[in-house]
Formats: sequence, C-alpha cells, structure tokens
Amino acid sequence: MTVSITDEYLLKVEGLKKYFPTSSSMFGKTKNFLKAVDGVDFYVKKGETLGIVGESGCGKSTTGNTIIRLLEPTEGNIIFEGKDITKLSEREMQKIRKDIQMVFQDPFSSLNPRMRVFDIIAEPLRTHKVAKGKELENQIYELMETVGLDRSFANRFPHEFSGGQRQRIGIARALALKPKLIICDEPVSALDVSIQAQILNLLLDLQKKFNLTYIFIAHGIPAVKYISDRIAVMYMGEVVELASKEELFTHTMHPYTSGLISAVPVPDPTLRDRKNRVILEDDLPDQTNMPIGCRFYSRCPFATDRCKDEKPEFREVKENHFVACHYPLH
Amino acid sequence: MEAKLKTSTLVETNLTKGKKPGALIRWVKLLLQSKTGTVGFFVVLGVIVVAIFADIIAPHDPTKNNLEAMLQPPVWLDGGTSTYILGTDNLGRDILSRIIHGTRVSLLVGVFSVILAGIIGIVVGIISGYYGGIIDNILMRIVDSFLAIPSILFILVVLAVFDPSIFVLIIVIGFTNWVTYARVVRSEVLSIKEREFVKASRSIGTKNRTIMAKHIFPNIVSSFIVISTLSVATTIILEASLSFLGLGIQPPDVSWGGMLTDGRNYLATNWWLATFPGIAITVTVLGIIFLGDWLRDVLDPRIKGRK
Amino acid sequence: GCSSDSSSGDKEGGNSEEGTEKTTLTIAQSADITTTDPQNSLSTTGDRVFRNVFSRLFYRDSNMEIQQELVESFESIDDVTWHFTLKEGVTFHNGDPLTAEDVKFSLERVMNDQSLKEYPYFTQLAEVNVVDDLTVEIVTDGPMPTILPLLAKSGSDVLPKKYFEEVGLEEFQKKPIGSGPYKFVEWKRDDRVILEANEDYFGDKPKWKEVIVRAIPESSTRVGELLTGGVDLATDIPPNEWDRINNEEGVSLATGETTRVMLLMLRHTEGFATADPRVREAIDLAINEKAIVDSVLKGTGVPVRSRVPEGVIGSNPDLYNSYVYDVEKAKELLAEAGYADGLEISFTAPKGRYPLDGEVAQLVVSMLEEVGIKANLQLLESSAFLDVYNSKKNEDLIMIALADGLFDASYSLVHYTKERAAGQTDYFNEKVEQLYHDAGRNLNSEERIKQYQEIQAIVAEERPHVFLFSQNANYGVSDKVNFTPRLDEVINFSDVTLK
Amino acid sequence: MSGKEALLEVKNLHTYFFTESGVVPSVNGVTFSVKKGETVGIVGESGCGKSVTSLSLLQLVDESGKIVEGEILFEGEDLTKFNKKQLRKVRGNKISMVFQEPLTSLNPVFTIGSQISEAIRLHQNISKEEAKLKTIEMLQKVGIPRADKHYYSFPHMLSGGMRQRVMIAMALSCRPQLLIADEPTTALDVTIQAQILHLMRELSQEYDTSIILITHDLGVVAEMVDRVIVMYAGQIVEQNNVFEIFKNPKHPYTKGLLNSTPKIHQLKDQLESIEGNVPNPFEMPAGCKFHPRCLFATDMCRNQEPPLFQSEDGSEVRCWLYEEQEVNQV
Amino acid sequence: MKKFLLRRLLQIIPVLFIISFVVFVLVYLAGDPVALMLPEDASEADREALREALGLNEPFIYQYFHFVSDLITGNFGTSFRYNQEALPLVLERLPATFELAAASMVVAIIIAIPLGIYSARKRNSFVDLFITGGSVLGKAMPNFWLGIMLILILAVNYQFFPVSGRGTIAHLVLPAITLGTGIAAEMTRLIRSSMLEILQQDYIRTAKSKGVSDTFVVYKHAFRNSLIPVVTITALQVTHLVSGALITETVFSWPGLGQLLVQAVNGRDMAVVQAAVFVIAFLVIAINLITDIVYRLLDPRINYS
Ligand SMILES: Nc1ncnc2c1ncn2[C@@H]1O[C@H](COP(=O)(O)OP(=O)(O)OP(=O)(O)O)[C@@H](O)[C@H]1O
Ligand SMILES: Nc1ncnc2c1ncn2[C@@H]1O[C@H](COP(=O)(O)OP(=O)(O)OP(=O)(O)O)[C@@H](O)[C@H]1O
Ligand SMILES: [Mg+2]
Ligand SMILES: [Mg+2]
Repeated sequence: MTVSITDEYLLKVEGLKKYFPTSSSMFGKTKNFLKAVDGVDFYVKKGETLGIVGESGCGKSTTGNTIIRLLEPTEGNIIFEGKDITKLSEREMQKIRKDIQMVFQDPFSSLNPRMRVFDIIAEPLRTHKVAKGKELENQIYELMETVGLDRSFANRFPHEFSGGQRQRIGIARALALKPKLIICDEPVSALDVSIQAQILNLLLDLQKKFNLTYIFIAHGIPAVKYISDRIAVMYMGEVVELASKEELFTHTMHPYTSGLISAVPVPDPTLRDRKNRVILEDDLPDQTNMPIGCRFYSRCPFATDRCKDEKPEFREVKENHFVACHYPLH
Repeated sequence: MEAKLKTSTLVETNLTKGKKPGALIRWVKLLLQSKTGTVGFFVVLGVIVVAIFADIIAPHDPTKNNLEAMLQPPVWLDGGTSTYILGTDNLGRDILSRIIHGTRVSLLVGVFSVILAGIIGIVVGIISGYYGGIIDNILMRIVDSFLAIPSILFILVVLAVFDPSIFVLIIVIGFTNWVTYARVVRSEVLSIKEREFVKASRSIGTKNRTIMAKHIFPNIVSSFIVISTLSVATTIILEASLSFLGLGIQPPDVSWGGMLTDGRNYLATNWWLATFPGIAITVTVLGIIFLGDWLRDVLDPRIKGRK
Repeated sequence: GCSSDSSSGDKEGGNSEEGTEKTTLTIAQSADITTTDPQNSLSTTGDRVFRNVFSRLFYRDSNMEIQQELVESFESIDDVTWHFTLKEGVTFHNGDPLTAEDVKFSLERVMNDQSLKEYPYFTQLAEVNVVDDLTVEIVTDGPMPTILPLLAKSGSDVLPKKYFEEVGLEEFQKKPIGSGPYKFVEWKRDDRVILEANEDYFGDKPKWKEVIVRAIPESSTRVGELLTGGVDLATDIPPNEWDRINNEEGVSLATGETTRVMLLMLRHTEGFATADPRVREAIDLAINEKAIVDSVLKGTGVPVRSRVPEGVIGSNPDLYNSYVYDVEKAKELLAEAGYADGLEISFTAPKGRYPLDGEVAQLVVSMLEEVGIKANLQLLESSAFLDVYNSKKNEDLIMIALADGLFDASYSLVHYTKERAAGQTDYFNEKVEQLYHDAGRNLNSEERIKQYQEIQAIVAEERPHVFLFSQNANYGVSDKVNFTPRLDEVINFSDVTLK
Repeated sequence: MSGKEALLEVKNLHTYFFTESGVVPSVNGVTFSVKKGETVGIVGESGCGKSVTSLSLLQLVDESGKIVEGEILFEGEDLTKFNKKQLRKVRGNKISMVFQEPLTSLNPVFTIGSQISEAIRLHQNISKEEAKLKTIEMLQKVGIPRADKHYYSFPHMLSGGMRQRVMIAMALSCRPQLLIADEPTTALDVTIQAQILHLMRELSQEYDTSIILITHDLGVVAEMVDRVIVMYAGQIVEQNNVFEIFKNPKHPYTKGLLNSTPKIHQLKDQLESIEGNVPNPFEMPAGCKFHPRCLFATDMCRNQEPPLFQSEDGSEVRCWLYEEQEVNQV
Repeated sequence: MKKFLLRRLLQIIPVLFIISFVVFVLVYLAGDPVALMLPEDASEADREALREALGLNEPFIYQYFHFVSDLITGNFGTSFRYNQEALPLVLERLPATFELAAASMVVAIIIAIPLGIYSARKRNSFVDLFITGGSVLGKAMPNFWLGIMLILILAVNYQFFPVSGRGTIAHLVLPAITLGTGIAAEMTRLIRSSMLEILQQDYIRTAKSKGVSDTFVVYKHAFRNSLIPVVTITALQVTHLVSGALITETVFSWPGLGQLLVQAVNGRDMAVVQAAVFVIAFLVIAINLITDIVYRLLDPRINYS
C-alpha cells in the first residue's frame, strides 16, 4: 500500500496553531493561552494513512478538530485539494465537509442515544440532501452491510449494541457521503483487543475498496503502526518526528519517539528483560507557559544546554523523515 | 488478508436472536418491576380519568348548596347519610363531588403551568447553554434575578392585580417557574454539547438549529420529564397555599386548595371538610412523585445501560 | 434574635394561674394596628388601642350615649359657635397639663392635614380658638347637628402639642403620649402592643397593671390562644369556631351588634338589567335574608332593610329586623320585566374581608338561581375588591358591608345623594336629595330623625341597595373576666373586669 | 514452578449478581492459587469477570452481588467465613488493592496524605505524627517528588501517573502479603504505564509481595507476570506459566487474543480478530461458552460444557480439543 | 479566588438592575394604592388629591427613573400603611425571620441527615420505603395545614407548646417544625439520592479495601461528598424558605418578614414590597455567594481562578 511520490497531496497542513485562552483578566490586558497545537506541518497523500501518535493531551484531537473546522484555527493554513479551507466561509465550507468525515473515539458518546441507527447514518445524507425516500433507505442498508451490520438493526437504538458494533455505526455514518478523507480520532482505544482487530481490519478493507485516505489518531502505538503508512509523533502541541512507518521504527530519531516505542509492553515474555529501554519521567512543563527551548528537554535523557535554550527546528533530516531535535539518534 | 477481511465483516447476529418485544409491552414490564412506580402510575391515571369524567362521576352539583344539610358528617359517622358519602361542607355542598371537580383545577393548573414553564425554560436553557458567551451571560443574569425573588411573592403581587382565574394562575405560575427549568436544562446542555455525537453532527455541517432540535433537545427531555412531574406536585400544593393567602382559585370554581383552606377553620370541629381534600392532594402528589421517581430511574440511560 | 426579653411578660399575662392576682389583660385581635397616630387610623383594631391611650372632649358610654370626657361644661353660643370648658388638672402621660392649646392643636391638625385618614370627617369644622387655658371655641361652617358625635368620634383624640412639636411625628409615633388610662410601652409590629396603667389618670383608676393587645390574624390560632389561656379576650370569632368555644370549659362566647350592614349595590344606570325596578325588587324578594343569617351566620346578625341599624341616630325601626322574601312574586316580576327565560347578571363580592362573606355571596347566588337569575360571581380578595369598588367598576351587583363611624344616619344616607351615587349606583331621587340636604343643617333633632327615616323608607322601596343583614361582632371571652360588647366594637380595657 | 506454599487458594468461586432483570453469574466456578512472591495475571475481554473475581476476594462486590459458593483460603483461613471485623483486619493490611481509575479511586475531598495515613492508622497502633512520617516515606518510595509537600495535596492536583503512585503507596503502606491490582495502568499513557509497572515490580520484589494483576493487555502480562489465567464469560479457560502461554497457547480463545494483539516489535504483522462479541450474561450459549466465536467448534462443544483439563506441568485448559491429552480433570 | 469573588460581585450589579425593573413593573401593574389608603366612603376628589400628592400621575418612565435613583440613594419609599420609611420596617423583621429560618433548618437537618443516610444505606428495604413515603408526605402537606394541626394537637389539646407568637424557645418549636418539615422532606430525598450516587463511587470501594469500617465509610468518606450537592441545592431553596415563612408566620402570628409581606401585598403597600423583595433578593444572592465559597471548602476540586 505504498504511495508513489507523484501522487498529489490531498491535504497539506502548514504552521497550524490552535490556542485556547485560559484566563482573561478583567481588562483584557494579559491573556494566557493553552497552546494545544503550536505550529504543526504535515501532508497527507491520496489513498494513504497518516498516523498521529502521542501522549494524552498532546494536541492530537485538536489537530483533527481544527482540520475539519470544528475548531477555528488560530493560525496556519489547511490546504485541502489545493484550496486553503481556513479562509472559507461557513457556506463554502459546507461543500468541503462532504469530503472530510470523522470517526470518533468513544463509541458510547459519539452516537446520539435517542436516535435510531437508521437516522444516525441518514443524518449526513439528509443534511447534504444527497438522497431521499427509497433511495436513502437503500443507501443506508448498503452502508450497514458494508460495515458488517445486519440491516435488521436499522431500527434499534445505540445502547442495544456492543462497543464494536457502535463503532461500525460510526464508520457507516462517516462513509455515507463518500468522503475523500476520514479523520479517525482514536477509533479503537475504547475497545477490547479482539474487537480492536475487527475494526482495524474493517478500516483497511474499506480503504482498499473506496480508495480512502485516513488520518488515524491514537495514543496506542501498536494500532497506529498496524494501520498507518506514515506516522507523525506529537509532543506538547508539536510534531516532533514524521516518517514512514518502516523508517520510524527502524531509524527512530527523536528521543521521545524512542521512549514512546520502548514503553510499549511487548506481548512476548521472552523479551521482557530487553535492554536499552528508556523510561521517560513524567515531568511535563506547564502547557500555558512553555519553555523557550525544546519542549522535551525536561524528560530527555540526552538533553544539553542547547536543548534548553534553543528550540530545535522541524526539518527533513533524511528524505521523507522529519524530526525536531538537535541531536537525532540515528 | 483477503480471507480475514471477509470473516471480519461477517454480519453479527447474536443480538438479533429473539425479536425485541414491542415498546408498549416493554414499558409495562418496566412499570411492573417497580412497586412504587406502579402505584404512582395508577394513581395518576385515576386522577386524570376522574378529572376528565368529573361531570359523570360526581353524584351532586359541586356548587349546589343545601341549607338543610350543612356540615353533615361522612356516611360512616353518626348523622351521616349515604346521599353525601364524604359529608357536606358549611354550605351543605357535597364534599365528594367537590373533590371530584377539584381534580380538574388542580390538574389543569399543575400540568399546564409546568408545560408553559417548561417551554420557556427549555428554550432559554438550550439557547443559553448551546451558544454560551454573551447570550448565556445575559440570559443567566435574568435567571439569577428571577431566582432571587421568591416566586410566591411574584405570584402574589400579580394575583393581587389580576383575578385569580385558572388561566391567570397557569400563566403566572408558568412565567415564574421557568427559571428552574432554564437552569437545569442549561447545565444539561453544557454537558451534552461536549458529547461527541454533537461534534459529529457539527462536523457534517448540520445547522445549529437542527442540532439543538434533534440532538440536544431529545437528550434533555427525560430530565425535564422528571423535574416536571415533581413540579406538578409542587404546583398543586402551591395552589393550596395561594388559596390560604386568599389568592387561589375563587368560587364557584372548585379547587382542592380552596377546599382545604376553607375547611381549615373546621379542623377542630368538622374535620372532614379539610381532611378529604387534604387526602386527595397527598395521594395525588404521592402518586406523581412516585411516578416521577420511576421515570427518573427508567429514563436514566446510565441505569438503563447497566441492565 | 432580640426576642427573649419580651417573652416573660407575655407568659405571665396569659396564664396567671399561679395564684397571684391577675394584673395583666391580654386581648387578641385579628389584625395589628397600623400606626400609633390616632388621627391617621380608621380601623377598629386601632381604635381599641387609642381609646385607652388618648382622651377626647366627649365619649360614648356603653349605651352609645354621648358623655363628657375632657369637657367640664359646654354651651352653644349660636348656630355655628360652641364653647367647651375643660376639666382641670388633666395631665398627659409625660406630666404636661392638658390645655385648650392642645385641643386646638389636635383638631386643627385633623382639619387641615389632608394626608390623615380622619381628615374627611372633619371638614365641617371651620375654626378652633383658644379662649383661655381651659376654654376652647369651635366654629363650624354652618349649623352642625353632628358636632358632638364628631367630637366623640375617633380622630378627635387630643394630642400633646408641646411634646408633639418637640419631637416631631416620627418620634411621636415611636413613643405616643396621650392622657388616657393606659400608657404606651411598646409596639412590636404584627405581634403586640403593650400598655401599662396610667396611675395619674384623671378618671377612674385603671383596672389593669398591664394590657397586651396581640395581633393574631388566623382565626383558629386566635381561638387556640383563647382556649389555652394565652389570651383573655379574642375578637372576630367567625361562626365556624363557635362550637369549639362553646364545647370548652373556661371560655364563652359574647356577641354584640354592630353598625355594619351587609348589602348589595344595584346599578340604576341605563343599560343595566338592574335599572328596571322590577328586577331590583325580584332580587330582593329572591333572597331569604333570614335563612342566610340563621344558617351560615348561625343567627348572629339581624335581617334589615336599611343601612341605619338600631342604636344609630335616625334609624327606622320599621326596617330593622325585617326582610322580604317571595320566590313566586320574584319570578312574576322577572317575567313582567321580560326575563321569563332567565337573566344573567354579574356579581362582585369580597372574600376574606368580612366574616364568611364568601359563603354569603355563594348563598345569594344560589338563591338568585332559584328565581331564574344567573349571577356570575366574582369573588375577590380584599384589596382587589376594594379596587373594583373604589374605581366604580362594579356592574350589576356588588356586595359590601358598610359601617357607621359617627352613629348618625347622615353618615350612611349620603350614599343616596346624586353626587355620591354617581358612577356607583347612579341612584337619584329628588325627594331624597331634598330631605338629606335639609336634615344636614337641621338642629331640631326630632325633625331631623323623621327626615332620615323617610329617606330610608324610600330607599327600601327603590332599592339602590338591597340590604341583607346587620352584622354582629363575636368575641371569645375567658371565664376569668367579665366583658360586654359595645355597638361601636371599641373595648375600654377598664370595662373588662376580673371575675 | 517453585515449591513455595500457596498464599491464596480460591476454590470453585461463584459470584452472582441478583439484579431486577435476573441473576448474572459473573464468576462461575473459578479455582486458582497464588504462591508467595508470585505474580499472577488475569486476562480476558471486558466483562468476563476479572474485576468481580478480585473484588470477591475481599468481599467488596456491590450489595447485589453475592458469593454463592466456593472458598477463599488465605493463609489457610477461609475469608468467606470471616465476619466484617475480621475482614477489615485483612483488608488493606494483608491484602490490598489498586484500582483502575486513579482519579475516581481517591476521595476528592481529602488530602492524599490523610488518605494514606488513614490506612496506616487503621492497622497499626501508632500516633498521627508517626503515621504522617510513614506516609511521607511511602510517598518517597513510590517516587513522588517533594513528598512532604504533596502530603497536603488533593488528588485532583496530581497527574494521573502520580495518583496511581499514591494508590500504590496506599496499598503497600501496610506491607501486605498480597496486592491485587485491577487494571492499574489502563487509564494511563504508555510512558506512564511503563513507570508504574516498573515501580510495582521493584516494590513487590522488595517487600516480597504476591500480586494478582488484572489486565486486558497481553503486553502488560508478558512484561510482568509469572503465571497467566485467561478468563472468558466468568470462567477460567486457560491457565499456564507465562512463557508457555505466549509460546504455545492452547485454548482457541487465548490464541485469538494473541493473534488480535498488534505487535510493535515485528515490522510486518497481521491481525486476526475473534469474531462476534462476548455473550450477554442472560443469553449464555449452551455447551462451551466460547463455541459461537470458535473456529474449531464441534457438535460436542455446542452441547456439552468442557471441564478444566489439567496437565502434568500444572497448566489448565477448558477445551474439548485437549480432552485426550489431558491427565486430570478438575 | 479573588478573581472569582470579584466576578461574582460584579455579576450582582446587572442582577440587581433586572430585579429593580421587574419589581417596578410589578408594582406599577399592581396599580393604585390610593383606594386602599382611604375609607370605603371616601370621595373621588379625596382620592385624586392623594394620588397627585404621591406622584402617581406621572408617566411610567419618569416614575421608574425616580424609583431607580431613589434606590441608589437607599431610599425605598414610604410605607402607605405604616406611614414610615419602608426599609427599616423590613430590616426590623429580619431577626424574627432569621430565627425561624435557622430553627427550621436545624429541624430539617436533624430529621433529614440521619433519615437520608439510613435510607440510602438500606436501599429498597422496608424502612427505606417508609422513609421515602414519609418524605413525600412531608412535601405533600401544605404548610398551613400542618401548622394548624400542630396547634390543635400539641398546643391546644396537650398544651406542650404555646400556640402562637414569638418569645421563648418554646414558641419557636411548632413554627420551626412546620416550616422545617417541608425542607426536611426535600433534603431527605436529596441526601438519599446523593448518598446512593456517592456510595457507588470508586473511592468508597478504595476506603473499604483499606479496612475502613462501614460506619466510617458512610460518615467520613461518603457524607462529606454527598453534602456538596445538598449544600448547593439547599441554598437554592432559600427562596422556598421565604415562601414557607410567608404562610407559617401567618398561621403562628410570627412577627417576621413573611407576615409583613403578606400584609404589604394584600394592602398593596408597594414600598414595603419593593424593599422586602430587594432585601430578600440581596440575601439570596449573598447566601448563594457564601454557598459557593462553602462549596469550594467542601470540594477542593473546584478552582475558581
Ligand atoms: N475546548 C478546549 N478548551 C480549552 N482547552 C482545550 C480544549 N480542547 C482541548 N484543550 C486542551 O488542549 C490540549 C490538547 O487536547 P487534545 O484533546 O487535542 O489532546 P489529545 O492529544 O487528543 O489527548 P487525548 O489522547 O487525551 O485525546 C489539552 O491540554 C486539552 O486540555
Ligand atoms: N453491580 C453489578 N450488578 C450486576 N452485574 C454486574 C455488576 N458488576 C459487574 N457485573 C457484571 O459482571 C460481569 C463481570 O464484570 P467484571 O467487572 O468482573 O468484568 P471485567 O472482566 O473486570 O471487565 P473490565 O475489563 O471491563 O473491567 C459483567 O457482565 C458485568 O455486567
Ligand atoms: Mg483526543
Ligand atoms: Mg474490570
């Protein structure tokens, strides 16, 4: 499933920033910001899957939500099919929304408990007036079968389903408008391993079938690694490393990435005493008051004074391997 | 991999086994599971039936006085007659018939004022909670102001100006009690709008109005139903209190509160005047509260989910 | 709270069964006084307090005869001029002597200050002059047959000029000073007024060391206090509480007549059904006043056909304790008037303003129904009712009880004059107009009474008002004390005596 | 297996919930033992009865849940026969627990210090001051910086990892013989999980504490435990030493779990999912409870429930496939 | 915290402003007080004169402007009934009402806390059902009815307590029970449900797993948490307390704010109504502010910065 270089970018994100004001003083002079996303660059090519990993709170969801303009970006460009959508009005955006869809993390809260499955899947079709009546019905049944749900389920409510089934409903809803890009925000984190595998395989299957492009967000590296072609590692609102999956795992450059990878428990007891494990301390800086230098400085086993004072640039160290570190590991 | 994918998309059927029973049967089952819920349901049903068919059920004209039969005790006491099963009041009117007719006022005032309050409260609450910001700020300050004025005072002053007819009572109680709903609804909306299904809908490009109507509203309805049942109970008692202060429903209309108030002066000597309407209020309120409690249990998705 | 100090007195006052001589009298009224300014109050509840704190030139004894109180002697100089000589050695509670200056000050205050509630009654007084220390001259604006009743009426109380001017109204209200048998001690609003004996009183020694006048609006609570000995005397006991009192040892009921008459006002205005005299008569005939009195009021009331009850100057004995009731005739009259198929009229009545007023109104409605009149009853709470009444929004029928503060027919019969009736009943009768005008300046009291009686006879036929009954006042009395009700409903505390 | 004596022996434990909609047999005949110093892992999908098993040991299940059958022998004494007072002496003292959600498991209105010292003072007759010193010592031990300051912190002031350290400090404060950890790291980021697991391992070695580790992450199991118990639908389906289980899983369910776990240390991997869902407790299939999801199910499986076959090496498996090979039945 | 306080204090300004408007409109609608100030027999000319003197013939806006500017200078007008400044009249009543309210709260707490907790612990038992039924009954009984019954039985028949009035502690008992019962009923239900919720929390299980005894778990670990919603909702009930006091005070002739208000409304003594509404509103706001602070003390999670 490799993508040839000549394929055009479907999505390009440049210098994306999203700041949340945390406290506004009485007279609006000093404002504090939580820099949830602080200058992120990446691109996604047609038909590929870009994985985004990172610890909780590093800004993965915010990035996803900003791309689909659920949140207004503070700064930066989001170029979708060659068009910068950050400047679009809500009406113009409406057309784009058809092409970008989302699958959410929590299979319990992402479906309206008071709506029937049929109506949940129908909502995007109705909103964009794609289909009506019999045709709508057919499309919905078709979608349900595509994601592996019996059409007899159409009249049920979400609470009558298991987590895995609910996630299928969510996927069916995302597929309804035949989008070009699907942003999956931790779609398997809440599921049991066996069900996780079902969903991951389903996503892969659908990608093949409909030539979909995914942005796959997760904090579990194993799942991201399984499904992605390229992976971006985020840390405190920034992408610190971005490379193809093979490259990232064989030539890990950023100490954070390597810490992250080595922290993942390996389901093989023979490897339990493996060496060179890096255990990262959880000494995180205050997100409203970031250090000037490298944000990973406080936890990095290799940090120097330079890291403290000078912010490392996010650069392409090797072809298609980007990293933000003064002293890449490889 | 191809083969694997096939199996993974196999239609899942273990939930389709055994067709789900119809909604009605399911509700009956849920109802019968709770003793208090069943009691509450039948009390409320009974009260509604009595209210609707008051004219047919009542043995006498509730306003017809009989100076020959003043203050007759109930049938089982010395001096009671079977003509007036629950006795008569100080104008010789049949207490049973008055209670039967009083059901109407109590229910009308209780139910409609709550509906009115609910409509205003829900609209304000949803708008305030959903949009937030300056709109929320303005609306909530209004709510705060209303909350700081005891509603009974408000009602008293208004009733001092307009004759306390059923209609006026409904309007004034409705217009003072909406703030409670607005508060509750707003805080519910605040949490619901953060739920992912709202985000999902927004990400599709659904209009705010549609989101409020289709996603937010249905999810606050159940908590609204719960507080509103309780509110119906409170309103019935409120009407009684207003009667006590001389501002309840006025004769010839009959209300339980009015009966209770007029009868209070006879508590020491002719206890049945105030006691029977008192029992009617208590039983009805009890029924409504039981029903409300049951509704809270069955409408709470957490509880339902647990089963 | 700042409550603990007041309690001890109350307890002893109420239940002094500890053997010691009872020296405190406790009275429960249905409402509190609203002011301590005797000239700015019209309520009976207030009067009961002021009567014992202040004195007037004249007073009415228990038979409603006018007697001299502060006045030693008086003479009428001419039709409009009177001289009054005051008793010597009368002092106010603060020790200041009571002089002609104080009388002049008090009367001029109520004659001139429009904001005072008693003001409207004093418009006939033209001048008050001090002749000497103990002699006052009063000049009226014309012959005034009612001058003595007026000077015996509430509002004529003599205030201490010096003290009042020194401290001002505000302070005076906090610590009012009079020359009556009891001195003001404290007023806790909506709770109680506490008075103590004035040992220097110029009349008979006060009988009680202390008198507590409590306000207990809820009648069953008032009766409860009486039954438990918390109070010795409770006013305004509605008929429904009588059984409780009668069934209990140690308490009894006392009933007295009043000048208050419950009546219906009927519109004579063109366009109203009640403009037709036949309809008015039918209404009167339809109502069985006696039955109302006997049933709901348990006999405490007298059916009347006039607003001037017995005991008031100018009353017409023919119209007292009398009523007309004839359902058949009423139906005939209605048929004659063209309402054979029934008549619908509006009927406004108060609820909670007078004892059992709501019940009476409902009885009236059902009696009217008997003859084919459907009265749409609008029962209103006291203030809303007054609003309708005062703004003259009354339609066909309005029920109200009116009393006579002056004990003179002129007070009541003014209602049948053109000016007064305008907009309310729109009643007009040349004869009545003439009679009323003549009587007002007639110093021949016998002739004057005749004139008033004639007015009443005419009114009873023409029915701008349909009279129901004159109300009684009912008191609950502890067996420890003797009490006799008065027609004016005032209580002289010293008249209540220990058994 | 070492010859150490058993610290805890659970025999044929049945815990049922008596709910309004019927009886839920959440734990249905579970038998296992824990030796001194041993770490035993219990794995299985959500709802298979792991937590109920562990809560049953200290009789902490909800009121509606009852131990209807079975013995829990701790140091030879049957805990199910203990009265409340005796139980309280064991709880927190000899056996203590760490729960999944570190935020909700700490009382929000008390300082962490007071919560730990409460545990100490309940079981040791010492003064407040001493308890405080001990508490601070424990906090230091679990790696909380500036422990004397954090003594006065409220739970919400700490990060997830710190809170879990507090939970561990509390659990270990009385040096229990047995620590039951119910998914202690599920709510945490991998980096933090690595720290916590590391800490638990170190402390258990130091104190010679036995551990029952409940998780659904096979990676964690592989990293931590000596022996693995696999549960499915309220029953143990397989039990074996950790190396054997990963090398040579016997039960189809265990195999399925392993195959559906993404593996980060292999570059190319394929996930196989177990089809279907965990059965609804009210609609338990007849025969082997796993048969509707089992690729190898036979008629026998559909009709007859397999017993737990025990082999010589001490491993156990509940599957008809192993009937002939097995020596003993339990 | 400072910021929080400042913000809350600033919010009071628009609230008071809205209240002033609402109150004024009510009073304006309530219409002409003149009718009530003069005897039934007074003439139209007398009334007109008084109306003019009181400035009641001015246009709405003008009157409102006057009203607000008077308010700002602390002038609530003069009571028609008492012929006295309204604000002192209202303030004078506060101690009595405070006394009653506090005693009722004590009664309510004494009843509600043990019952609520017991009911939650023995959920669905017979006793729980009984307590639930009892609390519903407590809610269903109108205050005046209960008050009169208490007087009839405990004061008149058995003479345990005085019938009415304010004075000794004994005087306080019956009104406090009357007013407290309704609050207790509400509070019991609230404590019960809040306890039920709390008893299911993970930290309760943690406490048990430490070996804390059941009683201790309930009273130390659960109760303090369950108080948080109870305190908030009880504070919201302050206005209900006022409503209850309105009636209870009338029944027991308790010389508090409630009686003053009933009579002021009935007598259309609007200056007093205005002053009372303002004082009550102010108190409600103050109490809510205090509650928020208490809330913060009870629940360290809340951070108001
Ligand atoms: N609406 C918001 N207002 C204020 N802060 C926010 C908002 N949404 C997110 N944040 C903050 O922004 C940061 C990044 O949040 P985000 O949800 O993007 O993280 P994440 O990487 O998706 O984490 P997780 O794995 O927990 O989902 C967090 O610190 C979060 O608290
Ligand atoms: N209080 C309860 N009432 C009724 N049923 C319960 C209760 N607690 C647990 N159960 C049921 O017992 C079964 C086992 O639950 P348990 O919590 O042990 O699962 P688990 O294996 O720990 O799952 P998870 O991985 O989600 O924690 C489930 O079917 C659950 O529904
Ligand atoms: Mg996220
Ligand atoms: Mg669990």
